[in-house]
Amino acid sequence: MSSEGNVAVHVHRDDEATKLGMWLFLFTELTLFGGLFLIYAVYRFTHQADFHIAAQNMDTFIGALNTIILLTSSLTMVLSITAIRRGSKKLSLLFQGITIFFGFIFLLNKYFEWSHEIHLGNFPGSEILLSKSQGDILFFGLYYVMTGLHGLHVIIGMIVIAIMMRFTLKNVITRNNNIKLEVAGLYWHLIDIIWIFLFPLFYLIS
Amino acid sequence: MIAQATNFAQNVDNTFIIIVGICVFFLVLITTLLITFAIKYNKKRNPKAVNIHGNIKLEIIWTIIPTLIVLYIFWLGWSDYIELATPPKDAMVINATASMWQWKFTYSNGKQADTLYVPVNENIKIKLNSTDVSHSFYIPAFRIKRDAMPNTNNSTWFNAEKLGSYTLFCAEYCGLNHSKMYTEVKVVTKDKFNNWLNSE
Amino acid sequence: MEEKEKHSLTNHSYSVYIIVWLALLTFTAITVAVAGINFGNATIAIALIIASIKTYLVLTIFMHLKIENNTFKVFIIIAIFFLIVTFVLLFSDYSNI
Amino acid sequence: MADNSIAISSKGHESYIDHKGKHSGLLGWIFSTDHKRIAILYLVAISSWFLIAVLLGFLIRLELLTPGETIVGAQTYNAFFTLHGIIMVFLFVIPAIPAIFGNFFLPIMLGAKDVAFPRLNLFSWYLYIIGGIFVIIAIFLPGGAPDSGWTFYIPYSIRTSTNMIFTLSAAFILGFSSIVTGLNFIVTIHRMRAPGMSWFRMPLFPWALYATGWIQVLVTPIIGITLLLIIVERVFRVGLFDPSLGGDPVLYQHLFWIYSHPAVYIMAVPAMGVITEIITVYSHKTIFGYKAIAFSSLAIALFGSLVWGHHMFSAGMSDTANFIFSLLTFLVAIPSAIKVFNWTATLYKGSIDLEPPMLYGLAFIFLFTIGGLTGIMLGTLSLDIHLTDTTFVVGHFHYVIFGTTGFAFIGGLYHWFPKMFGRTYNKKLAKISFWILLVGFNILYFPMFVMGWLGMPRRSYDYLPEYQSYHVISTIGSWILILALIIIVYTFIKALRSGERTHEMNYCGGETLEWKVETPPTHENFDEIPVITGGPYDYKQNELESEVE
Repeated sequence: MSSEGNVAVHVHRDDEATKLGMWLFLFTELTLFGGLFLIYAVYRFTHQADFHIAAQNMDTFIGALNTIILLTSSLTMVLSITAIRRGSKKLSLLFQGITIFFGFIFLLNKYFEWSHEIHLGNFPGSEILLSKSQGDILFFGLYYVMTGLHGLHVIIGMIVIAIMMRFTLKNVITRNNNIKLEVAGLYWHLIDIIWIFLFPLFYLIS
Repeated sequence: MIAQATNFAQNVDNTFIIIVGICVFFLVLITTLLITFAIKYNKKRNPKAVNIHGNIKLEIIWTIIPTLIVLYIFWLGWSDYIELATPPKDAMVINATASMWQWKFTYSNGKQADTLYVPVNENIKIKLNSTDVSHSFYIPAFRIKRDAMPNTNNSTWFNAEKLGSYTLFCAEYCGLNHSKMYTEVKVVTKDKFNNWLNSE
Repeated sequence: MEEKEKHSLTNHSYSVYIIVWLALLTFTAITVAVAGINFGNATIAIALIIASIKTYLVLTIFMHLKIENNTFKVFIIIAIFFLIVTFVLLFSDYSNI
Repeated sequence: MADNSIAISSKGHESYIDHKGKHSGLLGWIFSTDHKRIAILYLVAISSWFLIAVLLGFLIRLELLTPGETIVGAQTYNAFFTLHGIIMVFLFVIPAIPAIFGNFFLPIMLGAKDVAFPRLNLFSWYLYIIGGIFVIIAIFLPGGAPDSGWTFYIPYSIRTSTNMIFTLSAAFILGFSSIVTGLNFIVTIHRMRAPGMSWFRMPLFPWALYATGWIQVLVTPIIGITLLLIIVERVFRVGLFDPSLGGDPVLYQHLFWIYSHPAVYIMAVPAMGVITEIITVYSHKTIFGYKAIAFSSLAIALFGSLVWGHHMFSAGMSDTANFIFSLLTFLVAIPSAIKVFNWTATLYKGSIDLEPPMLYGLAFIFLFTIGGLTGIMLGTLSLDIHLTDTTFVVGHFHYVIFGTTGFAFIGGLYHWFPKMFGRTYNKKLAKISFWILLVGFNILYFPMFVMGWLGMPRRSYDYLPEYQSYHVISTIGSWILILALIIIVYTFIKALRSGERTHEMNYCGGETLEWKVETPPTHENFDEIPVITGGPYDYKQNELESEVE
């Protein structure tokens, strides 16, 4: 590692440093969600039966659909990087656009899902929820917080990719200088990874 | 000096004395070395420093010795603690309920009191509960402390060996009158206790 | 071997990513299918193992970890190790051994 | 570093203070991405908060002079100690050394022109300022200043009607600022070391910052999410921790301490780094056991992240957890002990110059030893049951935090002040104030150990008369300490305004790279990036002279 450290001094642009910085940032996201997963794990352990019952409210189909949507968006994200590296700016832009579109569809699904639950009265502070068991209250508390925070990240990711599209258009991101798109991609994939864990924990335990 | 009203308190104090002894030894050692070196190798007396990069043997010694000492201390603490953590089966149970900012003790026959009356030389188990925020049941003379929280089942136990009256604090900050949330433990003879328990 | 892979990835073939994507979809299908079968306590473990495999694929291929140098790999190991140890220590309080 | 032939600086260049950038005047500072200017920005902001928190501490002690009401009521007192804790922890101790000395000297010590992400660096200062503004809002908003204690324990922090949301947001934002600094330093250390500077040719202060950076990056988000959840819980009544909704208050404590215990090492490890530099420079000899000190920083960071449970021995954890956390706690004592022994051994056969920074260095070792040894008592399960939540703990962490970070901060400031500002300070005044500070410090905090052993609960507005004599001694100590701090502040302000100008590059005989750049450093530190050919503490002249002998 030490020998590589020296390159930085001479090259003005240090892609390696940018990537390291991004990865460290991803770790902060990882432990941010990690805290929530810790809470989830403990409550699931102490309220097993309640969690099973509460999870029956979740629609596995929508969950699985959203998983597929996010996985596919991850694919288009990485393809956009490949495209720009191959030199086809238009294709890269197309893939970035599709990624944002999938993000949007994901959120739309999420919106319908949330409204459905809220319609059923399973929302924080509602009398219906408060009359249920403690495990139910905790399950839905975690459900809203975790998917909500995740959704927030999807929105941020979409904004980031939109900025990347602009950069691509303006030739800030080019065939030989695409580190910005690359780290934006890392962020998008992390969102995907978090969903990969959220999906079984909320939809598949009933 | 603080009262030792239980057998457990004596164990804790013995451990404390041993650890204080070890700590004072190291503190005196380090301080003496610091002062001696600062004087002996002062710039005026010793204008030329000698580079010493390290000494593996010394490094190993001062890694291993502290390791052994701290493991010993750990064991002292653990063996006392495990005694405190396992209340005897035959212990008499008293429920202690904490709320902002007072203690309430409920006995098996339903009698309630603000002051904790306990018979001498008897195993007492205190079941802790709170109606609002976190509190902590703390009797310095018994060297015991346990948090009282809503929605949790904490308990502690003791066997008071000396008659008398001791302070019982709330040790966990609980708001405006936290500092006023103290009462007394009255250790009385068995007869007196029974009279009190069955009075009214 | 690794040099070759690096070459193929930096040479920007689309096919590797599409294959991985298909694999990810397959694992999703498996995890949904398996969830219907009752394995008792093992259900959650199976789901988490599948999720971990999917994560591994995303990390190594989509996030290009496979062709990064060791610093990145050490970094990830540190972060994941930290998270796992935290889980274990926290559960020392909740599982009554 | 040993290679002095490299022309690192050429006289006559304008310093970073006089450097003309895009903006001039104040804007040239608050929009500057120069790591040194950012360090000065932090210095101003952090010192101001420090003085505010000191004032609060002074008022707390004054209130405790007599039982019952002395100067303020209980609610005000509770707000005082809450704010004292929040400001000291989040706005002073955690950022102090990394953000000021780390920012200023890390790139220079590595032979770099700046940190890896200069704009991010400035951004983190703005986050710090915004966090500070949130604290101010929380104090003055109508709901009343926060009174939950800096630990925000559930359920009290959900029930209290005071301005918790702003307070929690402040801590959240400040945590983010700390993460950004840590992230920046890790990447800087990986990528920006000068040619030839292998990991083991890196000075020990960067080593300490590296270990700290990892703790900051990995654990800070956990407190971030935890505090965010309290906000969510307060605003939306989401059931997460609140026992009335089925939550587990002990789980909150776990999550809180998963961050807040390692936070102690975010505070202490950089301070140890500063002290290591001071000890070797003023002994004029190489550090004893370079690798042992470097690795012990990493070991402290590692073990320190695994011992949070020792704050909760009386909270009702399982016996298994108590066993594990107590055992791990003792393991942290080992690398700490190694450091103390190595520092002491460095003094041996040195040529010790008792300049003000060195006095702080020696006092640091003494105070840290007391703090560490009382920490051993608190790690001992049976003793902790008795001592936790008493003033013993208060005494312990003031020895550990004020005695290390506080002393390293003041000592480091004396050490590097002429380098940073190109002005000298009054050494006599610095020495006098040091001794007053040391005496005041011990009179202030030592009685807390005795009181704590006798059962005096902490965070108590009122107390039983039997504890009064100790409180009186402690309060008198606080007056002495305040006197020393006033002299110290006066010394620095006087030095800034009318201290003698100096351009001496190496006024204390140090060997690391900051002593090979101009005083004060130029805008980009180095005209030409140095090539490193030896260890950081080679002190060649010692070896040459001993050969002549």
